[in-house]
Amino acid sequence: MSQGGSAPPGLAAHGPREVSMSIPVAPEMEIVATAQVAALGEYLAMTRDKIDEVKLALVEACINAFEHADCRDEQLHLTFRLGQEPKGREWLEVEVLDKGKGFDKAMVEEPSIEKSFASHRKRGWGLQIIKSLMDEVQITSGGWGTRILMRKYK
Amino acid sequence: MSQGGSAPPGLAAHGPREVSMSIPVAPEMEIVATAQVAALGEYLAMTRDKIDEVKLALVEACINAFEHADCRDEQLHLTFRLGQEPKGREWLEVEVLDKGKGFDKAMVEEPSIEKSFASHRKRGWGLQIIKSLMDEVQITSGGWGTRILMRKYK
Amino acid sequence: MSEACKVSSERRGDVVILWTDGYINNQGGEEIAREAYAHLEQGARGLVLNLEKTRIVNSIGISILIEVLEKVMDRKGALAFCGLTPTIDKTFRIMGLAQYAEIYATEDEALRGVDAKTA
Amino acid sequence: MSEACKVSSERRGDVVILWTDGYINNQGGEEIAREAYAHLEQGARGLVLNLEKTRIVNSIGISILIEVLEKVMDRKGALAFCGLTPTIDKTFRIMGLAQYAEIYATEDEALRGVDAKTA
Ligand SMILES: Nc1ncnc2c1ncn2[C@@H]1O[C@H](COP(=O)(O)OP(=O)(O)O)[C@@H](O)[C@H]1O
Ligand SMILES: Nc1ncnc2c1ncn2[C@@H]1O[C@H](COP(=O)(O)OP(=O)(O)O)[C@@H](O)[C@H]1O
Repeated sequence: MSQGGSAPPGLAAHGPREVSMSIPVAPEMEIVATAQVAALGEYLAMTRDKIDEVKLALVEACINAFEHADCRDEQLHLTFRLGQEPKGREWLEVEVLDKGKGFDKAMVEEPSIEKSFASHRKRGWGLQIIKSLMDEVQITSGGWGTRILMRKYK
Repeated sequence: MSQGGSAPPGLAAHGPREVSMSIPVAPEMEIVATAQVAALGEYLAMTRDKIDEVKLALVEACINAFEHADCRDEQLHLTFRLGQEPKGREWLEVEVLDKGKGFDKAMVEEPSIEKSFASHRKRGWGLQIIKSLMDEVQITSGGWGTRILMRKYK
Repeated sequence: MSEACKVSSERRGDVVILWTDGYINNQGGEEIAREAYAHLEQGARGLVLNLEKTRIVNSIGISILIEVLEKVMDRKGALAFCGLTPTIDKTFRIMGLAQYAEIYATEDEALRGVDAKTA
Repeated sequence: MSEACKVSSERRGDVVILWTDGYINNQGGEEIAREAYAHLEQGARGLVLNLEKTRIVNSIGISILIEVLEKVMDRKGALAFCGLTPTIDKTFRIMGLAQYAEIYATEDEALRGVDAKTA
């Protein structure tokens, strides 16, 4: 087993587990992106349900950028990071960055099902879903675009 | 169905289907990368068997870079493109780029099972597998690194 | 695209069962709405949505489901869900959708629940 | 890591069946070799590798399988594969591995084949 016996040299000194990707602003590309986050969740041996939650949060962040951002580069920039707390808890972080027009968080109304029923507009649930499904969420937005950073613990 | 009725504005004018990503040079990251290529193959409705072939070719290209390249940036740069021939045949293209030390293709010996039996070294199958499983393969290498461009038709 | 949601349905008395298969986004939601509205036009009063073959419903899809629910409630009918993954279940509860549309584990229970409400 | 390959085995007379589950890379290959060599030490002469739960074997994994095959052949035994995905099957044939290790569709056929060769 001489050839396969020890870890190949390049593998020993590896950096942080960070995978970055760019996807085009195009229909269903958000689903293509979820494959990546699922693979990284599986890499951490996260439960299928938690992976599903991260997938939906990612889908919501992507479709927000697709719909609202008017990305100057017609691209969405995703970064996935795997890490571990000093205490040992592992996490999966997802960053969704668009170079779009940004928005004012203070202007976003909290949704409710009753408001949805009363109004013609039934949308407005994306950010709410993201915040509910992820353990930590940070949103920064401005004229440069929008960045959503979200973390899920294993 | 007013809200969901028409394609959201950002989606209408979409560019080419190109997904690029960077993965760390680290064990099993090649498997994480295959999730991406599988998702794109499914997007094209490629058969599972063809997707498996592309996945294995990608795995081989990744582990080659992990093992042999000594990447200066400790990263592997992957680009996946979906396209269509004028005649309508769809394809999935995979580009694997490393900023490593490169190699001389002319110096790579053709492997054979008999040579493998005769020798202590049983490796040397990666490039052969890539060429056999993909429809088109282009390898460029130099001091700047190595780029493997490979295409599979649907 | 393999992710396109397929919808099928079957009427059982006053109740219609709708099965989805795949991603429920705007297209998937519209597919469901089209099918549901056709049955409502033909007099169906109850709707059971079996999502057991769906793993992701995005918020656009959900907004369309809210429209369908509203139409059903306008007609004094009832809508119920079954076959939800834990994540879809959680999402529907977070949104308060579960207050207006019952969530059942199995199709049978959902059918009985909707039958009772529309009887 | 969920991808780590699990290997289990069972001896039936002179033949050992090995089942793999997951990605066969260097670790997976070594796991198989370890298990196979232990059985060869104990006198097994035939080996059936059932890969039905493996979707990817990389070239490092294959190189280790070639070593195992060589060890088996040195001892005048026989090795056969079954449960291969079309891609793994194709890869083994491209490499010429199939000339030295028979590929069967089912475990039963593989067992019978190896039994006949080592009898
Ligand atoms: N990436 C983004 N770029 C610009 N605006 C955004 C972005 N994400 C969200 N928004 C704004 O925040 C609002 C609320 O978003 P969300 O809760 O996802 O609901 P919805 O997308 O259904 O309107 C959007 O209507 C939009 O005005
Ligand atoms: N990305 C790369 N960077 C540098 N050298 C490479 C690269 N890919 C392949 N090579 C060289 O080509 C040889 C043949 O590669 P391959 O057919 O995959 O077999 P193996 O990796 O088992 O040696 C390698 O041994 C290595 O010298």
